[in-house]
Amino acid sequence: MNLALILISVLILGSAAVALALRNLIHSALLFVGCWAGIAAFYLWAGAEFVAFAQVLIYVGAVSMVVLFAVLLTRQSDAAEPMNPDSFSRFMRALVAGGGVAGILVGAILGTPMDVSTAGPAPTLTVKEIGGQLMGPHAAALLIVGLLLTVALLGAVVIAAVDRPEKSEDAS
Amino acid sequence: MIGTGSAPSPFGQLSGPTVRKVKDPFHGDLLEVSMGPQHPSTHGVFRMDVTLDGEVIVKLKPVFGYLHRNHEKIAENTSYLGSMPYTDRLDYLSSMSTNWAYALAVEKLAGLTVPDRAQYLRIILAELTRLVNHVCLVGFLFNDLGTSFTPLLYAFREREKIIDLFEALSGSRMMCNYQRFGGCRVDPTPEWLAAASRLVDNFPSFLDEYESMLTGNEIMLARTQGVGRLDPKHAINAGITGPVLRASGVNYDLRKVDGYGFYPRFDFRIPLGDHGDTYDRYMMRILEMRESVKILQQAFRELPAGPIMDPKAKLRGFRPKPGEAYGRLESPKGELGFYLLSDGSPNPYRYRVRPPSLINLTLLEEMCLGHTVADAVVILGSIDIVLGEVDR
Amino acid sequence: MLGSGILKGLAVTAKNFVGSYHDPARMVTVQYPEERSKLPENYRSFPLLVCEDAADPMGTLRCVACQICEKECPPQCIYIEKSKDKKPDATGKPQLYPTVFAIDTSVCMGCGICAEVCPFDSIKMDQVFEVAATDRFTELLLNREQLAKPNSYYHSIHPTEAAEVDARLAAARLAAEEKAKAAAAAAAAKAAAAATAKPAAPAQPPSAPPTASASSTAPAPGAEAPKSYSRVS
Amino acid sequence: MSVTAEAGTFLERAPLVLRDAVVQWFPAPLQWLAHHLITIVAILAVFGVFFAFTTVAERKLLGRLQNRLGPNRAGLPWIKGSKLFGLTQPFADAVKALTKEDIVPAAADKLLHFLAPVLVVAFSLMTFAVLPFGRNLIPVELDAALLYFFAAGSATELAIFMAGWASRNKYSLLAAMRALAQVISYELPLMLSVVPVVLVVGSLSTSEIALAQGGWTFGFLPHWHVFTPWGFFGFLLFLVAALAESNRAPFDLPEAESELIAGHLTEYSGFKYALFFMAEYFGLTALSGLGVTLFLGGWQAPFAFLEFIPSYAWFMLKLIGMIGFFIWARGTLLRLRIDQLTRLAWQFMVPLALINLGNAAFWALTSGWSGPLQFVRWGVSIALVVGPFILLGRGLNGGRGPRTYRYATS
Repeated sequence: MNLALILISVLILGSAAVALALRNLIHSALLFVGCWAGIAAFYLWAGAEFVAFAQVLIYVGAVSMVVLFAVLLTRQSDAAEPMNPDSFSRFMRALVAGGGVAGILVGAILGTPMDVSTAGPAPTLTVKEIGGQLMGPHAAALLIVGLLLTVALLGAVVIAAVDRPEKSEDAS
Repeated sequence: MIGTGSAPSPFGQLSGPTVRKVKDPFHGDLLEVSMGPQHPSTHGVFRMDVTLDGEVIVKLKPVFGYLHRNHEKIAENTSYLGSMPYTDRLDYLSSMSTNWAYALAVEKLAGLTVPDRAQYLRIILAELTRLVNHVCLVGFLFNDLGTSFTPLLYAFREREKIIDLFEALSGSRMMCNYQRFGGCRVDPTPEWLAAASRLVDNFPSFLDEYESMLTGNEIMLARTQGVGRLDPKHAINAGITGPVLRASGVNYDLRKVDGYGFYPRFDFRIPLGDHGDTYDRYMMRILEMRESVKILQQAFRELPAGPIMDPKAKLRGFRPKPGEAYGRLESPKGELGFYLLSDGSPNPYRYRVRPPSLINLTLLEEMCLGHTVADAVVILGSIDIVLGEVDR
Repeated sequence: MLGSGILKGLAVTAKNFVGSYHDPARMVTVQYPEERSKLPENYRSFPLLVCEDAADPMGTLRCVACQICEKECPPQCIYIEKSKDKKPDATGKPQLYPTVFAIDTSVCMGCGICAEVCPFDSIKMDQVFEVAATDRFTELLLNREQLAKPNSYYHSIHPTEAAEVDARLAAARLAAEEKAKAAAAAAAAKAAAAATAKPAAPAQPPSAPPTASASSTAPAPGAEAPKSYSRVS
Repeated sequence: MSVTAEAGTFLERAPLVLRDAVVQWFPAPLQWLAHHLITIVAILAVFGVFFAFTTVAERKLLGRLQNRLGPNRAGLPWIKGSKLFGLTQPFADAVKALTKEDIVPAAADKLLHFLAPVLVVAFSLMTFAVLPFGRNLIPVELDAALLYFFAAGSATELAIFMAGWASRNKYSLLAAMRALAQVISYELPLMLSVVPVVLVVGSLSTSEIALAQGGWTFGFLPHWHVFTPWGFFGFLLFLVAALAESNRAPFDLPEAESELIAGHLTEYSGFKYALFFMAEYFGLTALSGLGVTLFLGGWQAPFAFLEFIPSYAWFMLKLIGMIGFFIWARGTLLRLRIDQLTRLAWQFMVPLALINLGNAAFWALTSGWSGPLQFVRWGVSIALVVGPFILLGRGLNGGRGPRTYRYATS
C-alpha cells in the first residue's frame, strides 16, 4: 500500500471521526471541510487534476459555506446534549440499522470485480478531452444535472424570498 | 413592516418604539447596535442607538450631550463682550455668521446702529462662511458615502483659501471673534479685498469641476436619490429650517423673510427642492454656494468707504438698559437665533441660543426608518449637524 | 449611458493627478518643518507683554498693573499683583508696575480681548504657535519674565500696528512735555508774579500737578481715534 | 515536467539558467524538491517586495490624486535625516505591525482566531502557482490551471468566515456575513467573464492562453484578447468582478469605516491584522495577474520590435498598470450599498457575462470571414454587447438622473 494513500485516508477518516465527536458545531463543520480537502488530495494523488480542483472549488468553496450558514442561522438551543440511548431496545435497533448499512456498503465494495493489482499508469487525460466527453456522449447527463441545480436554486430563492412589501421609498 | 409612508405625525412617532411583534421564526430577534459616540462617521461625539431587523432600521434614538460645555450659564456670568469669543465655539465651521447673529441680538437690545461699510463687511463674511460651511458639508457627505477622502480633500483645498482670508483679517482661522456691537473689529486692507474677490471669482470653476465629478455619478444617484425623504408638513411641524427645509420645497429663507442687514439690496435666488431626499439636500448646498458667489461679487463691487465702528459704541462697561431681544439670521445650517434678557447689569440675565443643528436633528428617526445602516450614516451627513451647536 | 458619470469622475481625478506635478494650485502641501507658510500680520496666538528695551525687560515694562485685562478676560486666565512702590514709566510719570503677571496659556484661548481693551498698549498678541510642553502646570503657566518681549520683536511681528502704537505714544509723550513745559512756564510766571508781589504774600507752594486721570473709556482701536487720555508730569 | 531554458536573449533565459545551476548542487533524488523550493522562494521574494511597494505606491498615488504628497519621510533607520521619498515606508510599517501588541479577545475562539489570517494568506498565495510570469516562467504547468486558480481563490471565503466567527463580536459576525455574500455573489460573474477566453483559446491552461495571444497583425496590432469586442467587454466585467472579489474600491463594504468599523477585522491587531492586509494585496495582485494573462496578452510584448525586452518585464509592467487602475478607482468611486451590490451582480453582471459568452461563441464561429465581412463581424459583435448593456443599465439606474431645480419666486 502506498504511503501517500495511507496518509490521505488517515486524514480523511480522522477528521471525519473527530468532527462527529466534537460538541461545537462550527468546529465540526470546519473539520468536515478538512475532510473534503482530503478527498481532493486523494483525487490529486490519483492524477485526476480536473476532478480535484472541481472538488475543492465546489466543496471547500461553496458547500462549506452552505453548511456554516445553516449552522449559524438555525436556532441553537443550548439544551442539546448528546442523546444517550435511554433503553436497551433503542440501542439494539440502532445497532441493527447501522450494521445493515455498513454490510451493504462493504458487500458492494467487495463484490465488484476490481483488478487492483494491474493498476496501470493513470491515463493522461487533458481537459479538452474531458470537455469533449462531457459534451459528446454524456451531454444528456450534464444537462439533467444542470436542470436539477437550477431547480434547486429556484427552490432556495422561493424559500428565502420573504414576501416583504415593496419598500415605498425605493419607488424611484 | 414599517415604511416611512405609514409613519404617524412625528410627535406620535417619537414617543414609543414601534417594534414589530415577531411572529414567524424566519425573522429572528432584533439587533441592537449603538453607533458612536466614538464612531468614524458621526461628525463629532454623537451616538445613534439603532435597532436593526437584519439590515433595515426599525428604531433609531439619537443620543447627544457629550459636548455640553454649559455655554449659556457661562454667558450669564460673563460680560456681553466676553461672550463674543465663545460664540465662535458654537458652530465652529461658521464662526463669522454666529458672531454676527450675537452682535445682531445685542444691537437690537441696546439699539445701536451699524455704519454701512460694516454692514457690507458682515454680509461679505457671512456669505464667505456659507461657502466654507457648505463646502465642508459636501466634502463630509462624500466621505460618508465611501470615497477615500478625495472629494473631501478637494473641498478642503478650497476651504483653506477662504479660511486663510479669515486668518489674515480676524487673526484666527476658525475662532474669528471679529464682530463687535455696532460694527467690526478690523478694517480689511485693499490687498485683502483684492484677494477675496479673486477667490470668489474662480470659485464657480471649482464648483463646476466638483459637480462634473460627482453630481452625475451613478453610484451617487443610487445611494442618495429617494433616501431619507422628509415630508414638508413634518418638517414645518418640527421647526426645521435651512437647506434641509428648502430641500423639501418650503420657501423659507431668513435673508428674504427678515431682510436683516443690507440683504434686500442684493438680488439672489433661493433654490428649492421637490423630493426632500438626500440628493436634494446635497444639491441645495451646491446651488446656494453659487448664489452666495453672486452676492459676494455684488458686495465687493458696492463696498463703500467709511468707518467700520459706530463711534458711540463703548467697548467696556457696556450696560444695555433692561429689556429683552431676539436677533436671528440665516446661518448656513438654518435659523440661528440669540435671545437676550438684560437686567441693566454688564452681564446678561438670560442668554439663549436657538441651535438650528439640534432642531434639524429631531426628525432623524423619521427619515431613517426603513433604510439600512449605511443610509442612516448618509442621512445624518446630509442634515449637517455640528455637535458644538447641538450640545452648546 | 450607465458609467458615464463614473468616467467623468475618473477624468477629474486623473486631471488632478497630472496637475499635481506641474500646477501649483493642485499641489497644496507645505512640508512643514522645512518649508513654512508666511503668517499673516493679523495672526494672533497668545498674549505678550511689551517692554521698551530688551536689556532690562522688567524695568521698562509698559504695563501699569491697572488689571483691566484681568477683569475683561473671558476665561479669567490672567493674574496680576500690583507693586507697592512706583517707578517712572515711558513718559516719566511714576506708575505702579506688576510684581506678578501670570497667564495660564493652557486656559487662554487667544481671543485678543486683553490686547483690545488695554489702554496702555502694554499687552499685545504674539504669533508663536509651537507651544508644546511636557508639563501642563509649570511650562504652560507663563510668568511675566516669559511673557515680556521687546518692542523690536513686536515691530517684527505686527509692523503696521506697532508703528501706530509708537506714533501714538510719541505724540502722547510730546503732549506731556509741552504740558510740562507750559506748567513749568506758568509756575515760573506765577513765581515771578509772586516774587514781584513777594512782600505782599509769602510764596505759594507750586500747585500740585493735577493727577492724571486715566479715563476709563479707552477709545476703540482704529486708526483715526487718538487716545483721549493725557498725562501731566 | 521541468521547463528547460531554450532560445531567447540572455536576460530572457537568466532566471531559468540560474535555477538549473542551483538545482545541480543537490543530489539527484532531492533535485525535484530543490527545483520547486526555488520557485516558491522566488515567488515569495518577488511578490513580497511587490506587495510592500504596492502599499507605498497606493498611498503616494492616492496622495497625488488628492493634491498632496504621499509618505516621503521614511528614511534609512540609522542614518539621521535621510529621506528616501518614502521608499522604506513599507519596512517601517512592517516593523510597526510586528511590534504592535496582538490582542486576542478573551471570548474569542483562540484556534480559529489564529488560523484565519494564516489560511487567508496561504490560499491567496497559492493562487500564484498558475500565473505565467514569463515565456517559460510558470511555477506549475497545470492542464486545469484556471480551475485551480478559482478553487484556491474561493477557499479564502472560508478564512473570512473563520475571522468573523472567531472574534465573537456582533459587528464582525455581521460584517463577515456581508463579506461572504459579496464574495460569493461576485464569484459567478468573475468565472463567467473568464469562460469566453477559455472558449476561444480552447484550453484551461494559463500558459496556453498566454501563448495564444502572441503574434501581431501589420507588425503593431497585438492579438491580445482585449482588442476584440468580446475581449474588451469581458475585461471590463472581469475588472468589476475582480474589484468586488478583492473587497476593494466601490465594493469595500466589509471594512466600510462609515458603518461597521473594520468589519471582520475589528478584533485583529498587530501582525495578524497586517497578514489580512497582506492577503488582500496578494489576492489583488493574483487577480490582476490573471486579468493580464487572460486579456492583456500575459507576457507578450505589445510590438514586434520590442521583443528584446524580457517577457517577465512585460508581465510586471502590465500588472503595475492594472494595479494602478485599481488604486485610481479606489481614489475616485463611491461605495455601493450591500443590496445595490448584490443587485448589480445578479441583475446586471451575470446576464451580460452570459451574453458576452454568446458573443465570444459568435466570434469563434465567424473567424473564417474575411474582407467586408470583417466589418459586419465586428459590427454584430459590438451590437450584441452594447445593446443589452444600455437596456440593462437603464433598468439598473431606475430612471435616476441629475435633477433640475426651481427657484423661489417671492
